[in-house]
Amino acid sequence: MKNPTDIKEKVRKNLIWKSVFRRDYRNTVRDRAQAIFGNIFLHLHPVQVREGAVKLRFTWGMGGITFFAFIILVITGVVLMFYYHPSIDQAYSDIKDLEFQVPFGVILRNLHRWGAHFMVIVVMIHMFRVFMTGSYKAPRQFNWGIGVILLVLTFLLSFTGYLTPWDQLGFWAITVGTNMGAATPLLGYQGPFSEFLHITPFNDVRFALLGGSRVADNALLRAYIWHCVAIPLVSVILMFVHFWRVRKDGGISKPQTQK
Amino acid sequence: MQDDKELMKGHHEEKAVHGTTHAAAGQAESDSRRQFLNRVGWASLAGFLAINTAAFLRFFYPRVLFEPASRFKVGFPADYPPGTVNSQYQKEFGTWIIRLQDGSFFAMESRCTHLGCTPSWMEAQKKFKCPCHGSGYYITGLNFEGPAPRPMDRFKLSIAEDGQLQVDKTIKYPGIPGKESGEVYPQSLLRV
Amino acid sequence: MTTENKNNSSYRVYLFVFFSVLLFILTLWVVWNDEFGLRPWKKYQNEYKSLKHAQLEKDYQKAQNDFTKSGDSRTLARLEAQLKKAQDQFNSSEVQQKYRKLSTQWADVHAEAARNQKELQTARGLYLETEYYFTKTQKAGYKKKMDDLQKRIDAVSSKASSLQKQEESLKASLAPFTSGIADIQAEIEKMKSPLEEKKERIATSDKVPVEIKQVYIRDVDKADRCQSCHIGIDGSRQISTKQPFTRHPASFVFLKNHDPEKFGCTFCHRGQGRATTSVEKAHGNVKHWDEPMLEGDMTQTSCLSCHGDVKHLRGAEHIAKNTELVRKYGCYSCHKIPGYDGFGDVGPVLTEVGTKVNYTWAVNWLLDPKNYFATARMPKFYFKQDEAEAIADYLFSMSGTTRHDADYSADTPDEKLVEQGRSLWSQARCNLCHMTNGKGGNNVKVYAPDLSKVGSKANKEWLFKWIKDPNAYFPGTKMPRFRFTDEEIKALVEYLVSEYQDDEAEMKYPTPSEISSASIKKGKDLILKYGCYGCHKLQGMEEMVQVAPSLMSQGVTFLKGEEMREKIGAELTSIGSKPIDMLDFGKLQKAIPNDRLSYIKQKLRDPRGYRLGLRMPDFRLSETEINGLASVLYGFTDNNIPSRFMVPSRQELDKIAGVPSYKFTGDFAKIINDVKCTNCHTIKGIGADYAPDLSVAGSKLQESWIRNFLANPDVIRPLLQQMPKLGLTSGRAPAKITMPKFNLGIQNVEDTNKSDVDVVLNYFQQELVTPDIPKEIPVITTLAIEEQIAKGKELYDQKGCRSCHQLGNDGGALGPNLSNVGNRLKAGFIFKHLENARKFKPDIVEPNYGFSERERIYLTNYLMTLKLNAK
Amino acid sequence: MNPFIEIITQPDNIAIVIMIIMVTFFTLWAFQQAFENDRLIAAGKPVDGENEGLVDTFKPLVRIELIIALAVMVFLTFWSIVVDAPLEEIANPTLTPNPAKAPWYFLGLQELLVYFDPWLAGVVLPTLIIVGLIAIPYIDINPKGNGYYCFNDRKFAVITFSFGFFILWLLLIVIGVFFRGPGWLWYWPWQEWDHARVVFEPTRDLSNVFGIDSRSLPGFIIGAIVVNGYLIGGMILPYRYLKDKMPEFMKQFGLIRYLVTASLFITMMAIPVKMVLWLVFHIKYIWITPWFNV
Repeated sequence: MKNPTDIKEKVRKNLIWKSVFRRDYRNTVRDRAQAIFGNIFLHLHPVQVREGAVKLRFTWGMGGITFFAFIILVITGVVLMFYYHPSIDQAYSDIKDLEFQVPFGVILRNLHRWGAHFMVIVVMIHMFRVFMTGSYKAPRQFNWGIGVILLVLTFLLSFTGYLTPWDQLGFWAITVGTNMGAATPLLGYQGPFSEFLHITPFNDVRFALLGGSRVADNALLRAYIWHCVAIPLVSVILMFVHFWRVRKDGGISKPQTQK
Repeated sequence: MQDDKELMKGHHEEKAVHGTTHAAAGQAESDSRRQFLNRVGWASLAGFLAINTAAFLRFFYPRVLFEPASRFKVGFPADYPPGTVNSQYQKEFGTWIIRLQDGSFFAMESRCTHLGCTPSWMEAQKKFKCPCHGSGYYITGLNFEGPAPRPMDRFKLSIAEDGQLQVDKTIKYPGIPGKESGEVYPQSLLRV
Repeated sequence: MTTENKNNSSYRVYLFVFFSVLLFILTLWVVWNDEFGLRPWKKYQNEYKSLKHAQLEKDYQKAQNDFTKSGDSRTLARLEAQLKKAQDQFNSSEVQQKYRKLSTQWADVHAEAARNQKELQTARGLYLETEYYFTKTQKAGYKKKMDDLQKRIDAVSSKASSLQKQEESLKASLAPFTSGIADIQAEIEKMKSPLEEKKERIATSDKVPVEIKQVYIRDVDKADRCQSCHIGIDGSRQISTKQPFTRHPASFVFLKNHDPEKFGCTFCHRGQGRATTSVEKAHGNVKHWDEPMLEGDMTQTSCLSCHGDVKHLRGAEHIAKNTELVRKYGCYSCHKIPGYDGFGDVGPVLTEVGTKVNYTWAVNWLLDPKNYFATARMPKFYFKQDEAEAIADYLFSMSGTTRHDADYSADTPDEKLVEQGRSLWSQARCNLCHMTNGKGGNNVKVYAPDLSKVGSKANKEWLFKWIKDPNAYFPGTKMPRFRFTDEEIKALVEYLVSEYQDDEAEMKYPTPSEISSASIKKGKDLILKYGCYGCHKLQGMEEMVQVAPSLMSQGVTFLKGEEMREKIGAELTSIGSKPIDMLDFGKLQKAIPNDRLSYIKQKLRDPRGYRLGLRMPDFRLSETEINGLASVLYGFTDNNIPSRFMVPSRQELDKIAGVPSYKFTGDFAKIINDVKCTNCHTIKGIGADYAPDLSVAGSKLQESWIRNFLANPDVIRPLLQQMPKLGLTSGRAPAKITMPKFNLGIQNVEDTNKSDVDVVLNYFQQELVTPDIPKEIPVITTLAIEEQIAKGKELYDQKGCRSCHQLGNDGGALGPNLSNVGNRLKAGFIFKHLENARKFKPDIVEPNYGFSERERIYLTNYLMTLKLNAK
Repeated sequence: MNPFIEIITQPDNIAIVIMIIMVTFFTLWAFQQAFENDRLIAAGKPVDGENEGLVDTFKPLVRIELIIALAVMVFLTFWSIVVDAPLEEIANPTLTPNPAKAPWYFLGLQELLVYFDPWLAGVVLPTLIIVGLIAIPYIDINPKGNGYYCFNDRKFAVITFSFGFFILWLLLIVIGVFFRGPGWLWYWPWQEWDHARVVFEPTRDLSNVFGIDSRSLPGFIIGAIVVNGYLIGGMILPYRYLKDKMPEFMKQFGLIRYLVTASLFITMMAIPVKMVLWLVFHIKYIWITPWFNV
C-alpha cells in the first residue's frame, strides 16, 4: 500500500477489475489473441492479419477511415439532434442558435459538416484503391457490390443532410435533386412514358420523396428521418455485412499472381 | 514479434518476454524514453476524453432559453378585487395573482407541492383542489387535505416603476409545512 | 528485419504521441473558443459592470460625504441616544412585567383564535361535504347533519369575532409600550435608508449574471441578443458614452414608443439579432446575411416598414424629409412605388407647349435643363442635338405649331407698365414660390419654376393667358389665380418679359421652318423610349385628327393612350430587399462594394453608369439628396411584419373606418381651387405646412381681423420661428414671410351676390370651427373687469411671457407678436390655448405653465385689451 | 481578391481542394506501385507482399488504427476550428440562387444535365453507373491483378475505370465547382463571376444540320438511324473484331457478358461523344421522339 506498485497490484487483484478484464495481460500469444476475441470492438479483426494489412502502403487505411468518419458523424449527429426541430419554422433558427449560443454547437456542426465531406472523399478513394488492387475479384465480387451500395448510401446520407438547415443551399439542392426524380421514365410525371401510367405530380416518385408536390414541411421531415434514422440503419447493417465478408474472404486481399 | 515490444506499458512485462538479452545501456535509455512518451500519449488521450465528456455535459445547458420571462408585469392593483384568485397568467407563466380579503396581494406558483400538478381554484368551496391526488389548499396556499406535504410556493410580487404589479419568479418563497406562508414570509405579501 | 522494425515502430510511438498531444491541444483550443473566443459579450458585460460599479460607488461615497457634512449624522447620533433611552426604559423591570403579562394574554388569545379559525374551516369543509352528499342522495340524515354543522359554524364564527375583538383590544393596550421605540426606529431607518439603498444597489448590480440577454418575439421567431453587448442601451443612466455601453440616443422617442422587450432591436436596426459571436456577424455585415445593420439617420428607413405616414412622426424627421424627395423628383412617375400611386404629374402639361415656349428654348432645355436654371428638376437625358430637336418637333407639331421663335426684343417695353408690373410682383408675393435671380422661392414644396429667364422662354400671349387663368391651361396646377385685372396682367407680363431675359440665349432658329415628318416620328419614338409621358401630360392621337391632318396624311402618328400607360422604370416596391444577385453591377462590379445600398446610391449618382442601353435620366442629385433618396428606397422592403406592429396613416385609418376624406364644399371649394390656399395652409388635414393650419381658424380668429388681413396681409409671426422648419440657407432667407394678396374682395364668385371674402369668412365660421374651443370665456362676477385685467397683466409680467412674445417694441421674437392680439384672436381660443397649447399644435414651443382657470381668465381678459388701432 | 482564390477558399470548396490533393497523391502512389509490380512481374520476381507472413492483430494493427483515428480526429478538429460550416440565407422558394449547385459530389451529374435531358442524366445514367459498378467483378474475368497494384496485367480494366473515375466523375466535379458560375456558364478561374453576363448560344438538332426539321418524320428517321446505329454498331463491330483476333478469350467471355460489357461501355462513351457534339457543334438533340429526346 505504500508505493504505487502496491496499489496497482491491489487494483489488479480486485474482484471488479478482474470481472472486467478477466486476466492479466502478459503478452503471450494467448493473451494477444484473447485481447482480440475477448473484446467486442476488436472482435471484428482476426487474431492475426497479413503483414501487408499493417502497412499503409497497400490499403491506405481508407476503409477504416471511412468507418471512423461514419462513427464521428453518428456521434456528432446524434448530439446535434438535441437542438434541432425538423420544421421549416424552426430549423433555420436552430442552426443559427447552434452557431451562436449552444455550448460547443459550432464545433459540433463543423465536425459534422466537414466530417461528411471527408467521408465522401475517403469512400471514393477507398473504391479507387479496391479497384486498383483488383480486390473485387473472386472471391470478393459480392462484397464489392455491397461496397458500391454503401457508396451510394453515403451520397444519400450527405444529400439528405443538405436540406436539414433549411437554407438556400439545401433547399435548392433538394429541389433540383428531386425534380430529377420527376424525370424518371414511367414513374416521374415529367419522365418519358409517364402518361401511360397516368402519372401526375401527386402520384409520382418525387411526391413520395417530398411528401407533397413541393419542398416544404413534409419534405424536411422526410429528409430528416431518412438522414437520421433510415439510411444510417441500412448503412450500419450493410457495413457489418461488408466487414463480415472481408473477414470471411480472408481479410485484406493478397497477391494471387498467376505464374 | 518484436514489433509489439515497445507497445507494452510496463517495463517488467517486457522483461518477462525478452529477459535480459538486451541489456545495453543505450537500449535501456531508449526504452525508458519510449515509455515516457507512451505515458504522455495516453495521458493526452485521457485528457482529451475527459474534456470531451465535460464538454458533452456542458452542451446540455444552452446559454439562452426561449421560455417566458421570469419577470413580468400583471397589470395595476386596481384590476384585482379583494378575495379573488386571478388565473389569467396561469397559462403562460404558471402563476396566480391572489388578493386576500384584507387587500394584500401575493403571487403563487400554480403547482401542487405533492407531485407538481396544477390545482384549480374552487370558487364555491374557496379552496385549491389538485386533480391528481386530491390535495386541497386554502386561498393562502396552506395545505389542509390530501397528500400535499407543504403549502404552495410564492413568488416575489412588487410594484414596478410604472405602478403595475410585477412578479419576479427568480425570488421564491417555498412553503414550510404547517405554517402560513404569509406569516413566515411577510415580504411575500404586498400591501398597496 | 529487426532493425527495420525497430525504426519503424519507434516512429510509430512518436506518431502516437504527436497526434494525441496535438489532439489534446486542439481540444483545449476548442474549449477556449467556446468559453472566450466566441463570446465577446462576456468581456463587454464585465467591463460594463465594473464601470457601473465605479459609478455607483462614487454615488455612495458622495451620499455618505453629504450625510456626514450636512449634520444629519449628528441628528442620527441624537436619535440613537434617544432610542437607547427608550429601550432602557422599556427594558426596566416594572415595564417589562406589565408588558409580558399583557403579551402572554395576547398570545393566548391569538392561539385560541387560530385554533378557532381552524375549527371554523373544518366545520365549513364538513358542511360542504355534507351538502354534496345531501344534494346527491336527498337523505334527511344529511340535512340534519347540515343543520347541526351550520349551528356549529355559527357558534364558532361568533366566537371568532369575540376573540378578534379581545385580540384587538389587547393589541391596542400593548401598542403604547413599543410605539415610542418604533417611531424612533422608523426615523433612524428613514435617515439611513437612502444610504442603505445605494449600498444595496451596488450589491445588486454586482450580482447581475454575465449571460446572453435576449428579447424573443414569438410570433415572428425573432430573437435579438443585441443587448448582450449593448448592455446599457435602455439603462436609466448613462454609464459610458463609448460603444457598446452607451444609452440609446433620444430614447424618449424611440425606446419609449418601441419597448425593447416587445420590439427587440432588429425591427428597426436590422442586422443579425441572434448572432453573438462577433461584431461583424451581429451587425450582419457578413456573407449570407441580407440585412446589414442600419446606423444613425439611416435607421429611420425602417420607420417606413410599419408607419403608414412618417410626415409628422417624431424621430422620423430624416426619412420624412427624404420621402419628400420622391415627390419632388416624381420617381413614382416612372417606377411603381407603394404608397405613391395617384399623385399628379410632376412636370407641366405639354399638350400645347408649342404655343407657350420658343423653339430654341425647348431644344436647349431638352439638351440640358440645368443650363436654363440650376435648380431645374427635369433630369438630363443626354439627348443629342438632333434627338432634342426631334422631340421638340413632335411636341410642337402636337400643339399645332411649327418651329418658331418670337422675338420679344423687337417690342420696346413700356416703362410705365413695367413699373406697375414690378409693384404688382411684390404685392402678389410671387417670390414666395418663384425664385428669381437666386432670391425667393421659399415655399419649396410648391416646386414653382425659377423665373429668372422666363422672358426668353415663354411668349407674352401665353403668359397673359396663364396668369389670367392657370387652371385653363393646366388643370390641377399649383399656381393660384390672382384676381388681377387684364390691365394688371398686361403690366405683369411686360415686367416679366423685360426684366427676366436671358442675355446669353441664342436664337438658333430665327426663321420658322417646316417640321419634317421623319423628325416627328423620331421624336415620338424617343418619347416612347424614355417615357416622357410619365411626368408630363402629352396629347393622344385622337385630338391630332383635328389639329394636324396634314401630318396625318404624311404618315405621322402620335402617341396613343395605351402607349402612355405603362411605367417605364423598374418596380421599386421591394428594392430594399432585392437579392444582391439580381442587381446588375455591370462594369462597376469591381469598382464599388457589391451591396444594395451602394448599388442604389451609384444608380442615383450615375444612372446609366452600370452598362450601355440604360434609359434612366440623370437628375444630378447632390450627395445629400442621393443619401436621402437611397435611405427611402432602402425602406421599400417586402417584410412580413405582423399587423399588430403596423401604424396606419390617418388616411388609411379613415379608409378603414369608412370616413370620407374631407372635401371643400360650395363656393369656398371654388376659391380654394382658384387661390390654392392649400399650397401653404393645411385645412382639415389637406394641404401643406408652410403656413398656419386653418382647420379651426373659425374658432380662433376674429372675423374683422381676417377681413383686414386678407385685404392687406401683414407679418404676424417673426421669422425666427419659421426658420428651423424650412431649413433655409442664409442666402435665400427673405426679409419677411407673409401671405400674398389675392385680391379676394375685388371679384365676386360667379353669380352670387357675396364677395369672395364673405364666402371665405362664412366658411370659416361654419366649417372651420371646433367645439373644443369655447365661444366665450367664463365670466367672473366677483371681481371688476379692470381688476381682472390688472391681475392678468401682473401674471403676464410674472411668468415671463415677454421673453418670447413681442409687445410693442419690447419682448422676445420666438412667439407671435401680441401687440394686436386683442383684435386678432377670439377670447375663447386664448383661454383654451393657455390651458394646453399643444392641443392644437403638437410641436409648439410654448411651455405649459399649468395656469388655474381663474388665472387663465385674467390673462385672457388682459390679452384681449391689446389692440392696435386699425389703420 | 483574386477570383480564383475567392472560389477555392469558399468553405464548402475547401473540401474539393482537399479531395484534389488527396486523389492526386493516392493516384500517383497507386500507379507508382503498379509500375513497380509490373517491373517485378516482368523480371519474374514476386510482387510486393506476395511472400508476406502473418502478424498478431494485437497490438500492431490496433495501434496503427489508433494512430490513424487520432490523425483523422486531429485533421477534422483543426478543419472545424479554422473553417466554419456556412449557413446561407433562409430557404426562399421564390428566389433561386445563381448558380444553384447540387452537392459537390453530384456536380458531375449536374454537368451532364447540360447535355442530356433530366431523365437520362438524372435517372438513367446514375442507375447505369451503379449497375455498371456492381457488374464489374462479374464482367472482369481476368484472373490476373488480384490483390496487388498492377497495370500491364489489366490494361483495359484500369484504363476504362480510370476514364470513368477521373474524367467523367472527378473532372466533371472540379469543372462544376470551379468553372461553372452564374447561369451555369463557363468561367475561367481568373474571370470574375458576373450575374448579368449575357451569352447567346443557340442550339440545333442533328438533322437541322442537314436542313431537315428534327420533329418531322425524316428527322425522326435520321435520329433513329444515328442513335441505334451507334448502339448496335458499337456492339457488333468490336464483337466481330475480337472474335477474329482473340477467339479463345471471347469463347471464355461468353455472349451475355459481352453484351453487358459492350452496352455499358458504349453508354459511357456516349457521354463524351454527346458533350463534344454539344460543345463543338451546338447540337442539342440527336433523336427526337414523341416520348423522349436523346
